[in-house]
Amino acid sequence: MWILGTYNYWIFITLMMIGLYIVIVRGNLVKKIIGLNIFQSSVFLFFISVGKISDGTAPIILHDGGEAIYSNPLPHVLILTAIVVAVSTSALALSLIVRIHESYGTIQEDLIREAERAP
Amino acid sequence: MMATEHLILRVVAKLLIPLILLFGLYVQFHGETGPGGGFQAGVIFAAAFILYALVFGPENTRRVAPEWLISTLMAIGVLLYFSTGAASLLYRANFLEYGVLSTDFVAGQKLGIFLVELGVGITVSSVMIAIYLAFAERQGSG
Amino acid sequence: MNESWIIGAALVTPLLAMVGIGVFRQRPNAREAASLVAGIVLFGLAAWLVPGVADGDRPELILYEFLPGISLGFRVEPLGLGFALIASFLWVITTLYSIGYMRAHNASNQTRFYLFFALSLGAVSGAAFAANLVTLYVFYEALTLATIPLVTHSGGEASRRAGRVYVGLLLGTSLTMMLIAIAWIWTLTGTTEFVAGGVFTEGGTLKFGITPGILAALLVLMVLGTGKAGLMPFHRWLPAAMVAPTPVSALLHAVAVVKLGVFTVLKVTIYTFGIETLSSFGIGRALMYLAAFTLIAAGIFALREDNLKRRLAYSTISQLAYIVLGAMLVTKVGAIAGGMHITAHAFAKITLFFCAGAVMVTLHKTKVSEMNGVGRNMPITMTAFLVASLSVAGLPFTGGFWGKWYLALGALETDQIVMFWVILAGSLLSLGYLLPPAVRAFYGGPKGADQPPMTLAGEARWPMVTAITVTAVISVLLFFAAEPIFGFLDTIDFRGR
Amino acid sequence: MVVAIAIIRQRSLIATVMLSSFFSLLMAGTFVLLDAVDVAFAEAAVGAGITTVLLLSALVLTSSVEVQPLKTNWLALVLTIATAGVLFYGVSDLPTFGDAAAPAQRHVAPRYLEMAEIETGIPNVVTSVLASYRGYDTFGELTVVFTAGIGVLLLMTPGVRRRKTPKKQDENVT
Amino acid sequence: MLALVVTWAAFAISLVLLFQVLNDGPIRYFFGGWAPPWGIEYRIDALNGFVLVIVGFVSAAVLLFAGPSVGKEIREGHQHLFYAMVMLLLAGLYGMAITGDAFNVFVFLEIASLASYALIAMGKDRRALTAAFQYLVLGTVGATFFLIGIGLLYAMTGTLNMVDMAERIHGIHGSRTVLTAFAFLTVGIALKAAVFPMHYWLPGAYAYAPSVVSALLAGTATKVAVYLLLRFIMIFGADFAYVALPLGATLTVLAAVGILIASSSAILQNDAKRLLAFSSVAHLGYIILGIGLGNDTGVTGGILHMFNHALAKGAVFLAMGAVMLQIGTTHINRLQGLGRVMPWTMAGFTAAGLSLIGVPLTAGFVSKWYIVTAAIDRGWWPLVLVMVASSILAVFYIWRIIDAVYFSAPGPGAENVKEAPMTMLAALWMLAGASVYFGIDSSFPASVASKAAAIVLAQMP
Repeated sequence: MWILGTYNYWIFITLMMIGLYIVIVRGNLVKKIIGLNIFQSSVFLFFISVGKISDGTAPIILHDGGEAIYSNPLPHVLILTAIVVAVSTSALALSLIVRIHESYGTIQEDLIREAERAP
Repeated sequence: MMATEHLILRVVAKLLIPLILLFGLYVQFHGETGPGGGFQAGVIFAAAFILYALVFGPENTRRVAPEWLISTLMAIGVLLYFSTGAASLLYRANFLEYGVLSTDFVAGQKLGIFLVELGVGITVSSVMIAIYLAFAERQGSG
Repeated sequence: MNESWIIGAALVTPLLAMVGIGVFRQRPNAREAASLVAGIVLFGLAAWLVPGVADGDRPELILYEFLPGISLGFRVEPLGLGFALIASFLWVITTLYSIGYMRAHNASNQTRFYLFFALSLGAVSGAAFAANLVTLYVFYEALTLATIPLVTHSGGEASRRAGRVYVGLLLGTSLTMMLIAIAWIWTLTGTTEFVAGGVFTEGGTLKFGITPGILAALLVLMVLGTGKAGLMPFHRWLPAAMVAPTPVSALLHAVAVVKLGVFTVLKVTIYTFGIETLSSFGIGRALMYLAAFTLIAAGIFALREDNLKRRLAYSTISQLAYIVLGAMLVTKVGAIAGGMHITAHAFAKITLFFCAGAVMVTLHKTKVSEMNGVGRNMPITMTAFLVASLSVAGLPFTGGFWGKWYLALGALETDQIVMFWVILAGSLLSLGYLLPPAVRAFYGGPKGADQPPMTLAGEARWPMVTAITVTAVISVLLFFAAEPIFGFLDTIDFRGR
Repeated sequence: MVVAIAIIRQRSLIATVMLSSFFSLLMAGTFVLLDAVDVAFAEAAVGAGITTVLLLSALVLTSSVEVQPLKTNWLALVLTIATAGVLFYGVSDLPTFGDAAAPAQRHVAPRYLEMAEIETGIPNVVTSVLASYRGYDTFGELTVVFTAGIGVLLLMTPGVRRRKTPKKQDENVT
Repeated sequence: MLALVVTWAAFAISLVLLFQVLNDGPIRYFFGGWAPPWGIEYRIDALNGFVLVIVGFVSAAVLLFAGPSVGKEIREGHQHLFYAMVMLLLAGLYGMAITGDAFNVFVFLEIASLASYALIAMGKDRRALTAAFQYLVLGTVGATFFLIGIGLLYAMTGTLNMVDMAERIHGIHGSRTVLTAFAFLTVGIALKAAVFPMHYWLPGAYAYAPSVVSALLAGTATKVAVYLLLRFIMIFGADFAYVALPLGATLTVLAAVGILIASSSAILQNDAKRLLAFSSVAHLGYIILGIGLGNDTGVTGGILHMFNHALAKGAVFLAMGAVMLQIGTTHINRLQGLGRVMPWTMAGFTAAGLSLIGVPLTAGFVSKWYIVTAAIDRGWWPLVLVMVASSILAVFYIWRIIDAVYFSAPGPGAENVKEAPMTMLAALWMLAGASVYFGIDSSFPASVASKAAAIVLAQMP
């Protein structure tokens, strides 16, 4: 039963795999960063889905008196923070990439290694 | 910059940017009741500037948002947050305990959250702008 | 204990000496006076302790908890006291000698030399009085480190390589085997104190479920870990260290360092393992044979060595093996013999080194083959050399005799006939490698065109000659002083109370 | 997901970037479905907005085509699959999706939902939690942004002209 | 310099905190006045109080040192930003160490990481950039793993507060999710702590970063990561971590292999800073080894070694910084004869180096003693041999430098090299002296460490 019950996690895991795979395999630094983003956002997805309650609604209290079920706000908060962190990280990474490109003339990992071997 | 010829682009941008700014402000201050808040607002706000920079080039943007202003704002946002938190210390409460900022607990919370969100907004937007401009000027200068 | 302050003083004196030396950096006389005085004071302090210790009280000084359950503490007992006496006395002599030597050589940065000299003496006295394994270990390492600058004093590629070997072997052995042994003993028995009769047994049976196997392993680790004892295969640092200035070789490599090594072995055998324990479980045989092998092999090396100092170094190795052998006979007599041999050999060997140094300084001769006729030139020196050689060889009417005598007795007592013969052979060997220089010095006429014409430089400077004479005389006197020494060492409490 | 896979295959980096922004738009959509409007908002703004712009401007500064040929790295594949395997193992015990009785829903969260408006007078629980209950996290988050800002300035600006930055920067540290 | 004042203040505060904790139990501080688990709390006990002191001490020394070194290695217009960055890094570290909220840890982890990426990239050598990038990717992956772990835990316990988590987790130990969470947390932290298989980023990062940064990171960053490991062991409960899981065995094996490989590769290095970086990996191995042993002595030794190694390694890196300032390189062949021209610097280096080897009367010996005895206690002889072998290796690689420094003729241009400025020496000797002093009288750190170890192993059966 849990196989169906936890399909959301399946999605998240597959995404995570893809992201991680990109990070490890792709020699291109920009590509790595994108992979990293995917990797992270898959984790976000996981958090959010943990907070989801079936037929609940966004955790903004309504004043129509009706007793609504709200999804769990806490993961949302965490993920907001996490997203910010992620974007900061990628910004920093990108600036690093630019600098690397300036000093090595390439953003391919293998080429960089060659350049390092013969400086 | 390449965009200088495209009249339509410039006009559209000119129309769009104020709207975006407005929307940013809306998100900023409406965050309490609807979705959104300091962070989103900050990003949107920054987006406006970035659009401006895309269309009219970073140099002109610098005139609107000179570097010292941006980097000051970066710090000011954080400081706003910090001092909001610290203010509550003055009331012998814990750090970030907004309840005491006003006579009425709830009002105090409202105030505190508002200030904090403002701080977030300021810093986020200015950082985003700064980062973008850093990139953009880089490509201007080589 | 009322004398405990003396121990403190004994530890502080060398440090004070260092201060003094540092202060009088600019004024050689004052500087060397400082280290002389310090030596005399140290000797005085040690001597002061003798009567009390002989009467069997054991003044001790516990500084503080160094590691949980392990305190940095000191306790005086005959063996260590004897060691301290020798070391401090010879410190004085050597300082005297090195005043002459270093000046004659006008060697570079002498202050540093005297500084570390004093420091290493401090380490020695600390180790001599150590009350537990950890303290002993601490000062053991301290000595190693303090002597590095001395060994590599002259600088240059040769001493650099020597330094590598020195550090590699000494630190290597102690950091690995010795430290493990200590830690193991600690975890097994929960103490590292030196206890009369050893820590392992209770009424003749092993405690803490220790098997003889473990005990043997510990012993091996301990003894081999004591690289300073120069047991093969860990002996190479000693010849290598001969690049040092002669006083250093003399004090450190005939007295302090190596003697600390064998002292450690003796001390551990007596106070940690306990003679009776070892003998009752027949442990230590293997090491005994190793020692015997070292004894012979080093002797043969010495025969084939032409450089005088290196030859002396090998002879040291072989003589050290005697002491280890004595310890590993695990009999009371053997141990005492070891103690006596430490004394006798110390004086004899330092004399030899002094002579070598004197010859080197005045005639710039370092090879045995060049010794022809030196005797006519420097009669006193070479006479002393002869005497000391005889003492090392252990002929009667020299101090070396008794040590070997009791060793032989011990060997027979434990009916180790092989060992008996080994001991004799060792003495013969030592005659073999020590007499030729002396003989050549006196009777060998200048032969061969390769010999430089003998310059009539005369004797070395007076401080050196004095030093040489004193040590030589003493090594003769020791023969007649054997009784008290034996008695003194006999007060070591071998069996647990 | 399809998009993600496409990203691996794609070699022109521009296209990749576009795809990735599209990807994060999709993510945003998913978040909305999962009632996380704020997060969706942020994800859209960041993923589809800022990040894309930054990526592009970075690409302008660097080469925009990936020269390295596609090769599958088996070690990496194994590694990833291993990780995923562990995760599968792990999640199999998690409460089923959307289960209102899951501990995550029961322990801390309800208090927020009940008390938040009363205590802070703000209907958007996310905001109140963000800014008040876990205000310190947000403070940290802000500091992260700040750090990134300084970092980028540090890396990207030639740094010859003296910039006067408020010394107060240190204060938020202590 | 404001930064300096701030750091010293922080150091003082941390000391005060530590003693307060030692005297009257854990301190808790609720942010926003919301009681946990709803709000975020600071929680200080002997363990992280100790870590705070480590960070405070090292950073205080390093910033005292920084002035001239930064002046030389960082471009004029960047220095103020540089200091701001250092401050942020410290803020992150303090935060990580002090907070009592799992997610809050993540946030501060990211602050510290971002700061350190940027700082490493400040190195003069262009390889600093790639090193930083590598670190960034690995570090982010690690952090994300950490995040996953927290997420799983949250899904199972519904709380983020550490204490609360620890309580609620006890019911559900068997659960696979908890196991997985633990696995992910461990891997994530291990990536940050450069535990052996995940140490690739470290040598490059330390070697090419500006000297100040190397010293700071070597002294603090990895230590804090190790602290996190301990903290999460506490959350899961030591009995669970050591008994139910093969954590101890895994850690020790990794540590052992790591120690050997790192030490031996340290010998092969020709750049002093890189050599020391490898030795850092090895010493982290020691720490992990101690923790992995899982008995009281071992953990005490591990924690103690965190302290001692921070001191010693900080000191040697500072010495290298001084060298860098004076001769502009740290290649071993260029160090020749410096012992004569920079006696004080090199004396400090030697003292700290001995502590790294673990010679008696230096701090290194004490902690090593603890770990060795612990290993013998457990009867894990291979580990003992590993320790021994590695100390031999340590003798070799430290000796290589000392040998070059003292026993070789000064290289060309060495004679006009001057001794490092006073402040640098003072800083250097603060650390070196401490690492000697605490070797002679180890009572203070040892007692604290054992207290901390007691906390960690509280639930041990």
